[in-house]
Amino acid sequence: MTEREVLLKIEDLKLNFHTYRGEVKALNGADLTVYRGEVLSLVGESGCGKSTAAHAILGLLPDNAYILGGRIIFKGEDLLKKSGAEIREIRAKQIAMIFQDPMTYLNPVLTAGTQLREVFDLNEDFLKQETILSLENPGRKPDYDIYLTTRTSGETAQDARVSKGDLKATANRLSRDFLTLTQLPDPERIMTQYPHELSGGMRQRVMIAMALARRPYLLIADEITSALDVTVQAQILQFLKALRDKTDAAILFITHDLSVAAELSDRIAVMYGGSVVEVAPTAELFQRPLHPYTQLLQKSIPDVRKVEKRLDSIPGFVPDMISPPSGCRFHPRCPYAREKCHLEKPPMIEVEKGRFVACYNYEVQAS
Amino acid sequence: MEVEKKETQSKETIRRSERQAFIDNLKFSLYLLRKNPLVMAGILMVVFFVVTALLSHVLVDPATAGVYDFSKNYGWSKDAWFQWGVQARIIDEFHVFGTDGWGRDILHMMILALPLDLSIAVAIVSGAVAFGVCLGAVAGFVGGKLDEAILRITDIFFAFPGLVLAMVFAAVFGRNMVSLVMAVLAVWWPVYVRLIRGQVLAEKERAYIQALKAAGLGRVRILFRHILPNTIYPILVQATLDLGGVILTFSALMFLGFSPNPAMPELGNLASDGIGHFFEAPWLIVFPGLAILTIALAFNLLGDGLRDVLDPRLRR
Amino acid sequence: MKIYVYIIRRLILMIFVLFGVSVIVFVLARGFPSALDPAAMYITEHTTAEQYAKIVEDHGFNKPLYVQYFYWLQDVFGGDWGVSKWAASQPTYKVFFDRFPYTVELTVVAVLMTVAIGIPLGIISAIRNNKIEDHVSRLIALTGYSTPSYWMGYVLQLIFFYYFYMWGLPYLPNKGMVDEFLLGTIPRVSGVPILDGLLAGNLTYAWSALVHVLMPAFTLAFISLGTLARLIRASMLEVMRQDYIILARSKGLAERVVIYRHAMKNALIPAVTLTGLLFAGLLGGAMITEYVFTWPGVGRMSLQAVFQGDSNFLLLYSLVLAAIIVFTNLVVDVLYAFLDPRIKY
Amino acid sequence: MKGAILTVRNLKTWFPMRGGILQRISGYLKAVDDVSFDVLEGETLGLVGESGAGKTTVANTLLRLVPHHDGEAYFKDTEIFSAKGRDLRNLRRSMQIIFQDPYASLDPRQTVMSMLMEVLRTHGIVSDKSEAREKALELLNKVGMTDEHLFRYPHEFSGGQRQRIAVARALALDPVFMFLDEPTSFLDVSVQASALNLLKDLQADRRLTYVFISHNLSVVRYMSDRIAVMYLGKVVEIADKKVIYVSPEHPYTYFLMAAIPVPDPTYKRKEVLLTGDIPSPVNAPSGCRFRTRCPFATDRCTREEPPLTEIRAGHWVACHYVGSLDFEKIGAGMAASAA
Repeated sequence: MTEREVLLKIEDLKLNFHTYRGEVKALNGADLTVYRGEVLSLVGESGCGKSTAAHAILGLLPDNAYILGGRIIFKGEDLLKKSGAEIREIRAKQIAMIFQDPMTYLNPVLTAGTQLREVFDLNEDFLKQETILSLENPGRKPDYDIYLTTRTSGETAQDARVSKGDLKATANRLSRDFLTLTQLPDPERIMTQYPHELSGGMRQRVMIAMALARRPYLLIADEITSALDVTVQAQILQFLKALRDKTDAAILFITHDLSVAAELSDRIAVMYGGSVVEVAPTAELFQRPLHPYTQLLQKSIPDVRKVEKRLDSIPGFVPDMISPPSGCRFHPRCPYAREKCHLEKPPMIEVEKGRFVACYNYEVQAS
Repeated sequence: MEVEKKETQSKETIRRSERQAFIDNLKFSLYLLRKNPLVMAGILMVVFFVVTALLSHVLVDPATAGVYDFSKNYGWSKDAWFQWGVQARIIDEFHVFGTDGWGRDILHMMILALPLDLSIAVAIVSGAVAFGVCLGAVAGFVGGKLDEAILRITDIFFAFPGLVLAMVFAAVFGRNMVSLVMAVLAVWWPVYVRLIRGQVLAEKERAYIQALKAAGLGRVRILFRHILPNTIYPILVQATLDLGGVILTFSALMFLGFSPNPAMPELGNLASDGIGHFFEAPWLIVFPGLAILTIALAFNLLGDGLRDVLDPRLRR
Repeated sequence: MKIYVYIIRRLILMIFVLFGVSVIVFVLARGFPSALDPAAMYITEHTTAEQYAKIVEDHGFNKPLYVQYFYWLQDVFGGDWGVSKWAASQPTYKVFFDRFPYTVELTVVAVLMTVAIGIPLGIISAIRNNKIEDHVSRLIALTGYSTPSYWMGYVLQLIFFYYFYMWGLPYLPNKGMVDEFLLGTIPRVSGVPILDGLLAGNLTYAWSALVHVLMPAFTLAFISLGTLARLIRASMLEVMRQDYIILARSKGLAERVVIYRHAMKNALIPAVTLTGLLFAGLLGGAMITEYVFTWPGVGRMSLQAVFQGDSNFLLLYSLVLAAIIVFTNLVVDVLYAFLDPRIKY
Repeated sequence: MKGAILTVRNLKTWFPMRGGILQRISGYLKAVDDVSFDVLEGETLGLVGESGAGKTTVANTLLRLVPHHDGEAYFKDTEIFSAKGRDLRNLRRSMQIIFQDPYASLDPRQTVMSMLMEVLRTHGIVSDKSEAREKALELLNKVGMTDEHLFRYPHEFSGGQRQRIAVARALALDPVFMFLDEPTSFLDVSVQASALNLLKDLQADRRLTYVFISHNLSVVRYMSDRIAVMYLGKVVEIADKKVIYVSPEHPYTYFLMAAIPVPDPTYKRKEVLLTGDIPSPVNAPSGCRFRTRCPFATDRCTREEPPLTEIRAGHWVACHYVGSLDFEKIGAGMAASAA
């Protein structure tokens, strides 16, 4: 595997939430690397901090969240050091996020069209460039390849005077194009409809269109299929697989469902108790999981093909993040837990090329 | 021996855990109260007024309120009282809040008025709550035609403009304490019918009620043992706010001249004495009015704070 | 198709409510002759016993209540709302509607003040949640909510009329709806002083009417702006917690745009409903303010009517105001549907 | 069917929609429309379908939590909808339900002890306090919890623990039949496995009969013996679990099975996709309700509603063209267009 360009690197991110019950230690040193153009799945159960980490990247954390340490390097710069305006610039053009429940993430009193067009207001250069192109040759078919390739840094906004009316018309046209891109029938009508008039699948596609319209370098999908029915989920997954090959943007796919991750991702990172415990290419993770938690997790997932096998459940309960276990947070539930696991949090080490694991005795049970 | 120890031990842990749950709840509520300074102010003011009301007969000799001789028919004008020839309506070092039309010290009268006003407020609110709980719970739980009927009746009472119903009620049934309390109660109960009906309707759909129905529990038992206890918080908040509201309404009735006895130490009645000569003796209205304002403010601050503390979203 | 069905249904319910109001007031006003003698409106000091008996006979005051009610209904539909002795025995209908526009003017100006002060107060305390501005605006709101309107009225008069006059400052009048010397100088079109002044192009009249209404209107507004501010604060906080606000921020929109384009629209919808209810509530509540400011509105007259035992006026007053209250609720609910696309009838 | 503990015939649960000035009934939302099935004693019948299929409504109607519109249902020769007095009480004792949301299925103001005590005392299973406490402890141990949980309030438990308490409360009445309405969809995978195993062990230990409702087909496959697939208020296919996953007959079941994600990256899923969205149950399509999304639909499907017929022993399908559907062709066609 050639040494690919690193797009995003989260280093030792520590984060707490102030709640009336006490300090929720949501992240205690999360490490994650996303390469350019890859699909990385972030898998973990509720409360493991996967969604918190994603929100931290874009600074969308609630006001009772406090970052204690660590860095989020995006294209060489630490996002945590950026000013409000800089972060907004990155949200508008560089990193786009799609959320889980389409029912609550679209504004109920604004039409889908208004909420989609809004994205172009912040992408003046792309809008202006498209306007000029469409003015020069009116009959032009929408060029989906350009839409999906992330902008090269060289694309500067030409300074040609373009009227407000043209910009507005282009914004409308682009909105329709991106809705067609996400396989939505009759985009014209959908633009005029309110969110409650659309089905779950359609609303999710509108949100995906909003994200793609910004031609981001990194697309963060936070459990976008969990709130959908099985057949609609399959439609969205197939669209994402097709998207993966057409765009050079990286996708950080967050889910609690290992099966969905298996189908879609190049690499999978498993999180538990606020930190990443294992990262591996998808196929290898399933054939030879190294971390005890990943092993037990795979055994407790019902597989529709194997009928009789009794599911193994992981003993104990999901850790209480207010007073989490010391050292490696999985040790109370881990069958191989040793003295050392109680004391210190195991560091993330690269056991083989591209395979990382944070566990002291992975050799013991691997051999 | 060993079994006993385990038995007492588990009994002990059981009692502890029950206490622990209660303490945990209390600790959390106090945490929220501390966070909001206005609520602390509200609590202190309410405590101050209640204590003063309880001690009012100790602080001020009730006889000084004077007796209004019903035998003499003074008719309606207030001037008939002046034959007492007592120095009236002056402010000096003895009477820091000034004296009223009958030369009585206004501060003393206000202290005497406190127990009356507070007890009337509590009586009216508890009456409205009781009435509202019965009608509202039945309407919400039974539904159908009965619900429709009760709703329409409350609509009628809600359509009445301001105090007119209470005034007509008081005018017709005469100016005695019972009819005045009934007058305000007649205007106040619909608020609770709607509030409780809404709460019951919402709670009725919750999964744990369906589960109890499926377990064969009786409808009445479910209503009184499960639905109503879970709707106590919003009723508590509304009742605290209404204590202030009722005092305002009741004293307004008194101010407009519905008090059974012009000399009665009631805050609204004291203020009404100053209507004719406001600019010469403004303290007649200003101080009793200020007292009403602070009492109502105390209850409103407390109620407002309770709403935040008892907000189910925060509790979970 | 749906919307007018809903409106018709609500109008039918409205008739039922008005019927209920009329029955209750009728029973109270006519059912207890010892306390409130319906015949009192038609007798003078020197009517003899037989004349009194004849009046009772003619008007059927001795008949069972429900019969009296039908007679009353017949009269009302015939436009005869009876006579009010204490107002020079003029027909109650004329007595009421001569002065009704003054109350409307007072209430409308009060509602405008409530909205103008209440909404910004609510928004500020929501945006600056749990900081100084929030606590200050909450204190103002709660104080307004707990202030006796008569106390507020007198205190304002004391300061802006009495002391200002004493200190030679420009003072606000505390009586009547326009200066005495201007009374009757302009044609009465709508009956609302400010409006008539403007229509007649007489600016001094309109100005004097406006100046007169300021203090009473603020007294009324001060009580209800607290409620409005608190509701706006609660609904703003609720909306700011919604997920679609997070999505708006994730688009890179500036916080200002997020608040005005996304949060504001959702947060102000409940304010529309409350403003409607406040208007209805103020109509009734104006009684005390009119009494304190000797404002010549129907509220003050209803007070006199109660003391004079004039059931005719009380019936008319309750029914007209109840109709307005119920109608405002209907208008507000219909408006709600236009603002919030999710609601369909 | 022989040995059936619950038989349901032409069950209809229609919610009236009122319109017009006098609020007359202007139409019906046919959440459950003419559903018939049997549940054999001791088995687990899986009830599967997507949102709006009416799975939960079937359970609520049979438990009389929701009024039924038409049809009958017999539970061990007692007609459910006309049962009164003693019969109804027995029905309430023998049929129980576990709800989906563990946070909403327990009264927040009651300790576990008072919850169990209340149910035990209502049905007179227990005479005095000490016997009640003993029985409560026994129930808690049966669901894997200890006596220190007895006097705790629901908000002190995790989702998994709350579901166990709900099961304990249902077991208190010593039922023989239980509806499980998506009992584990709120739980994490690791906790879900232990909850499912608990339910399986209880079934074996007390010879319980389950109807397991879920939209997660892998979980249903693990728990059930037979599976009934529902679409928009109708049952479209019932079959043994080994048959229905491998060779489904009804087109909808075929697409449903193809859409199940599998925890194995090497597994090549059939490039078969059901397009479009579930229509609204208010004005459901005429004839076969799946025709608007079915690639094999003909105008006969529009005119005539296919009855649920037994094409093989224990295998029921509701489709006019059973057996003559070439799913492979569809698979290939879709793969081509999707590329």
